Amino acid sequence: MTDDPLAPVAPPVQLPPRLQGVEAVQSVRTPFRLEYHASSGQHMAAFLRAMKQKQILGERCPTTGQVFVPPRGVTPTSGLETTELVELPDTGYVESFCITRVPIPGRDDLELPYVSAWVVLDGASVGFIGLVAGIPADEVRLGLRVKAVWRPDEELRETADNIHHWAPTGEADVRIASYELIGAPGRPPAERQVRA
Amino acid sequence: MAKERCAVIGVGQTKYQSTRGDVSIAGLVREAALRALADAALEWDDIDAIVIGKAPDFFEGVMMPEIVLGEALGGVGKPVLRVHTAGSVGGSTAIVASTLVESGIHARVLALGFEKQSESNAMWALSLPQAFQTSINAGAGGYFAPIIRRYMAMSAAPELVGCLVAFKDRQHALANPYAHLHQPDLTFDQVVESPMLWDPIRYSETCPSSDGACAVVLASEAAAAVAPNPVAWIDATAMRSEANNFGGRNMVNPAASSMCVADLYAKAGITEPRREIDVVEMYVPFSWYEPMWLESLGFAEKGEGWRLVEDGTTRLGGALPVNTSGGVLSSNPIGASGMVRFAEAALQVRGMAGEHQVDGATRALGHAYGGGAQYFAMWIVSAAA
Amino acid sequence: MIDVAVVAYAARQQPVFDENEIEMMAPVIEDVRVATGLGPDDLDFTCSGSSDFLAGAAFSFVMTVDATRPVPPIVESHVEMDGAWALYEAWVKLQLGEAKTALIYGYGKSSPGSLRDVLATQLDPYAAGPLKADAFGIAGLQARYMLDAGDVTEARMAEIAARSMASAESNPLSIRKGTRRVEELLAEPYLHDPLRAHDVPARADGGAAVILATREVAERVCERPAWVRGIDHRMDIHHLGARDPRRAPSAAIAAQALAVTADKIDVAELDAPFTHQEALLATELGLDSEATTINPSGGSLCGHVMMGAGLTRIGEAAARIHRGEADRAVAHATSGPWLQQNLVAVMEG
Amino acid sequence: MPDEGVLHADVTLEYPFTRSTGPVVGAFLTALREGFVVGIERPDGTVLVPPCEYDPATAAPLTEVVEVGDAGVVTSWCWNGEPRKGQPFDAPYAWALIRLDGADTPLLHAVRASGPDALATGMRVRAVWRAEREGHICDIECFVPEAEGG
Repeated sequence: MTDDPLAPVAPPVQLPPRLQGVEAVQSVRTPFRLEYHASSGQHMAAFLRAMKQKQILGERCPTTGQVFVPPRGVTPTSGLETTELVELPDTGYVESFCITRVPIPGRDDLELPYVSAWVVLDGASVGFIGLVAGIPADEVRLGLRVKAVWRPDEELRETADNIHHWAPTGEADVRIASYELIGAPGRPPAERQVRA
Repeated sequence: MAKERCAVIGVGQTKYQSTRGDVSIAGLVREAALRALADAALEWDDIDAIVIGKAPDFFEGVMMPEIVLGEALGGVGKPVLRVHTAGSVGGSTAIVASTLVESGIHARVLALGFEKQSESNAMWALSLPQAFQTSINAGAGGYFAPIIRRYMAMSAAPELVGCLVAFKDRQHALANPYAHLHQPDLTFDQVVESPMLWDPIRYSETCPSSDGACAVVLASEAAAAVAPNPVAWIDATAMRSEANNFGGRNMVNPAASSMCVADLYAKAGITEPRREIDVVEMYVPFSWYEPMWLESLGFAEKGEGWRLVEDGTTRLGGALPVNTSGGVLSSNPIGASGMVRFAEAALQVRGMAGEHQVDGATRALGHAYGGGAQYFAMWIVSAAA
Repeated sequence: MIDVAVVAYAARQQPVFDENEIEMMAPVIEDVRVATGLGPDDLDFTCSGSSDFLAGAAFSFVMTVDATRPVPPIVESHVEMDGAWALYEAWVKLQLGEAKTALIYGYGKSSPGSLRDVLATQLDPYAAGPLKADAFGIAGLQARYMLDAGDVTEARMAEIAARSMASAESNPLSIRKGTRRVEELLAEPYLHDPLRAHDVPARADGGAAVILATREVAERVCERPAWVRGIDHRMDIHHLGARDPRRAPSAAIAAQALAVTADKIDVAELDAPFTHQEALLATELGLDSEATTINPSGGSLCGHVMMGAGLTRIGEAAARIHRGEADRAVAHATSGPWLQQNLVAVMEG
Repeated sequence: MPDEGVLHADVTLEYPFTRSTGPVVGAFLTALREGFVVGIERPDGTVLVPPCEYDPATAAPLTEVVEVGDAGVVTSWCWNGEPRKGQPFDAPYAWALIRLDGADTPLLHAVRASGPDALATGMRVRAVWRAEREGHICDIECFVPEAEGG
């Protein structure tokens, strides 16, 4: 081990006469562009179409009964394909949140700071990300009951951004049973049926 | 057949910087590899196999760069593997390399983690526009801030514990010539007054974006016997993965972390980590994760980890020094950071950590995590065979 | 060496899968679990292979891990390589004696992007990459070297295509199939002189899953396990100018290390996306095409799943041992331009 | 299960990557900006083009940058009849590996010619330099058959 930890390891380069004393290129611009024509998958398509009707769809885990939103077609608690979609209300509680002062690329309409939050919908087992507004940022708290504020009907598209933000309902806060655990556990994941 | 013993006989690192404008990508990885080979007094041809670890290839815009880099690391005619397990990749790369020695297949393996983030930028590469996803993209800070908020509520920890960790690691970094952030004039107040980015995470409590590479040479018992410098024996390794979003998930102390460390300690025969482990190189990209991981790794009771930060236990010179290298908070080339933790742990028990050496350290823990705190890779190294 | 066998294989291949990656792979992973009765709690290790570039998403493999039921946590790793190298990592893990079973999968959905152009980003980023030479152009340059040197003729390439398409008839997964005469194929116009349409791979979305098990489990869950007698992989030079484009020394080294030709080989599944590459690999591995059936599945030419084609070759070779159609089989996987990195596995019934 | 089929969306991943070159690749690109080509000598005296800071076969460091010619012999070629977005030309051309005079390893580049019949292994071609050059492989616009006048 040489004693100088930062001693250079690459030997110096010898240049031909025509390059000596010439200002050397140090970096090169290599523009990169790849286009993808992505497909959403079956379950996400159903979720996005429902969103256009101001409806929120989750999927039920075939072994634990947990409800996941948005649906991705396979639940991690079973490792199996989802067979049942579930309609969820647009009400729930704030499970965790973050007052953010960093802009989101492509969302310069958002005034800083904004509150991004994981909202557990009534009947769902996991949080669903969205913005909380209609309440001062420093009053947002774990357990806050909220309801979706949808964009005007003419602006609705196949996107979860149809929910403009979640606003407090004024109902009593949900008591957070444990600060460590998130969502609502269903049946224990270990018990599973192998698909016939 | 019983597992072969495996030791770290060489460590090499590059100077971590926001932009290493003086080297090509091959130059960056060769800098770390050549230093590791020099430490082990070996040449390229003495290496039997290479395992390269790096996080998303979008950082450099080169698909599977190991195809181009294999030859730059003396890989022609040899096995070359490329591991990618998100943030924990540096750790899992070292573990995969150790299995190649422990299984008796190879005698000397070069494991290297790298990232050259300045070729693009971390924000772009980590939050690529995705079809069908909501545009509310919390990014890493936005993802971990709510978890940190839950730990603060659960532990009732004093509000400035995160700043204490950030200040400690930046001071440690001054004793590490490779560290990216060298801020000799930084004051604690400056850390506290730093702007809040994702409440409760301040700018000063987040890690930088760095270019960098880190390499280790792993060797069998026979090869380690002829190594010129002290070696670090790998007592145990462990990896676990879990989903990042399901009902009942413990977000503050993920089951993948607690199960991984339980497996690790069982294999290493560790029952009292606080007493049996001398120094920890822990993956802390956001400062509050130090107290949280201290609890998950069994060094403190639930809700009590912050006390070890507050009372100076985790400082160089404390009873359980953490990240004396400056840690991820001082240098973060994502693909290398896990490997840097594993390598710095090895340097400690080899007595080769220089200015940030913990005197008399004989057993160290290297720890890495990735994804939504869902991928974990850890190893225990010790001075004794 | 601890005896390890391939005990189950399943795969899906289609020109386009509209489903997302996890919906595409979940049935394949469930098929190998059902075939062996080994559920998530019985699988000691999981290892997968995929590429972010194909999916256009950083950490694209994270989503697909849900199909392995990672609740409670599992021991899992991932390579940014073809699933065949994930199988190598799992095989090494089983050699440590700590794990007895391993689930391996490899997959790629290349239809959303343009695979030929994505692969251009795999070339040297300073001098070759910026020219955006796509995969067919690069392969065509290799074919020209072999044609000029007489290693192969356009007719021989057409024979390989015709034989592969005929074999593919019996493989429900294959994309390209049919009975074509060599003269007919040679009458086709050039796609990329010297390559014609039948010389280039039939791109496909999809993936494969395999389960490896040590003896005590293998003999319980599989009637005729395909024992992995040896597996080895090597890499060659990348620099297009410094390489010998008519050779793949890494394939030869791996084959010699495994004594591939020490005994009769009934079946060889070679991951050769281009016809001239099959001829090159057969030579490097020392195969005798009279005694050995090459690519009975139709091979990667008739169905090429990026990041999954190599693991599919291993699965197809093992399946023929499971079905008693072969006693000794060789499987091969490749990566990089001009067969730059090659893995060889020898399996026996 | 839902059967209305999936939704599609177009996503473009785009970034102006800026790559630091290091001394050897830097020398190659500097020479291109100045309108000539360099390679690098290997221990056996052969000249590697494009140059690397290491010998691809052994990883040994290489340091002797040497000038080579900007004309040479086609060692392999293939016709690109349907150029793709981002490739050097919209009209068909040939990809070729060209061993420049003084070099021992061929360089990948594009050859513009009337058609595949104008291409043959072993033919000589020469570089066509752009007027505006920035230190990039495309400072050589393309190669053309040396026999062609002008």
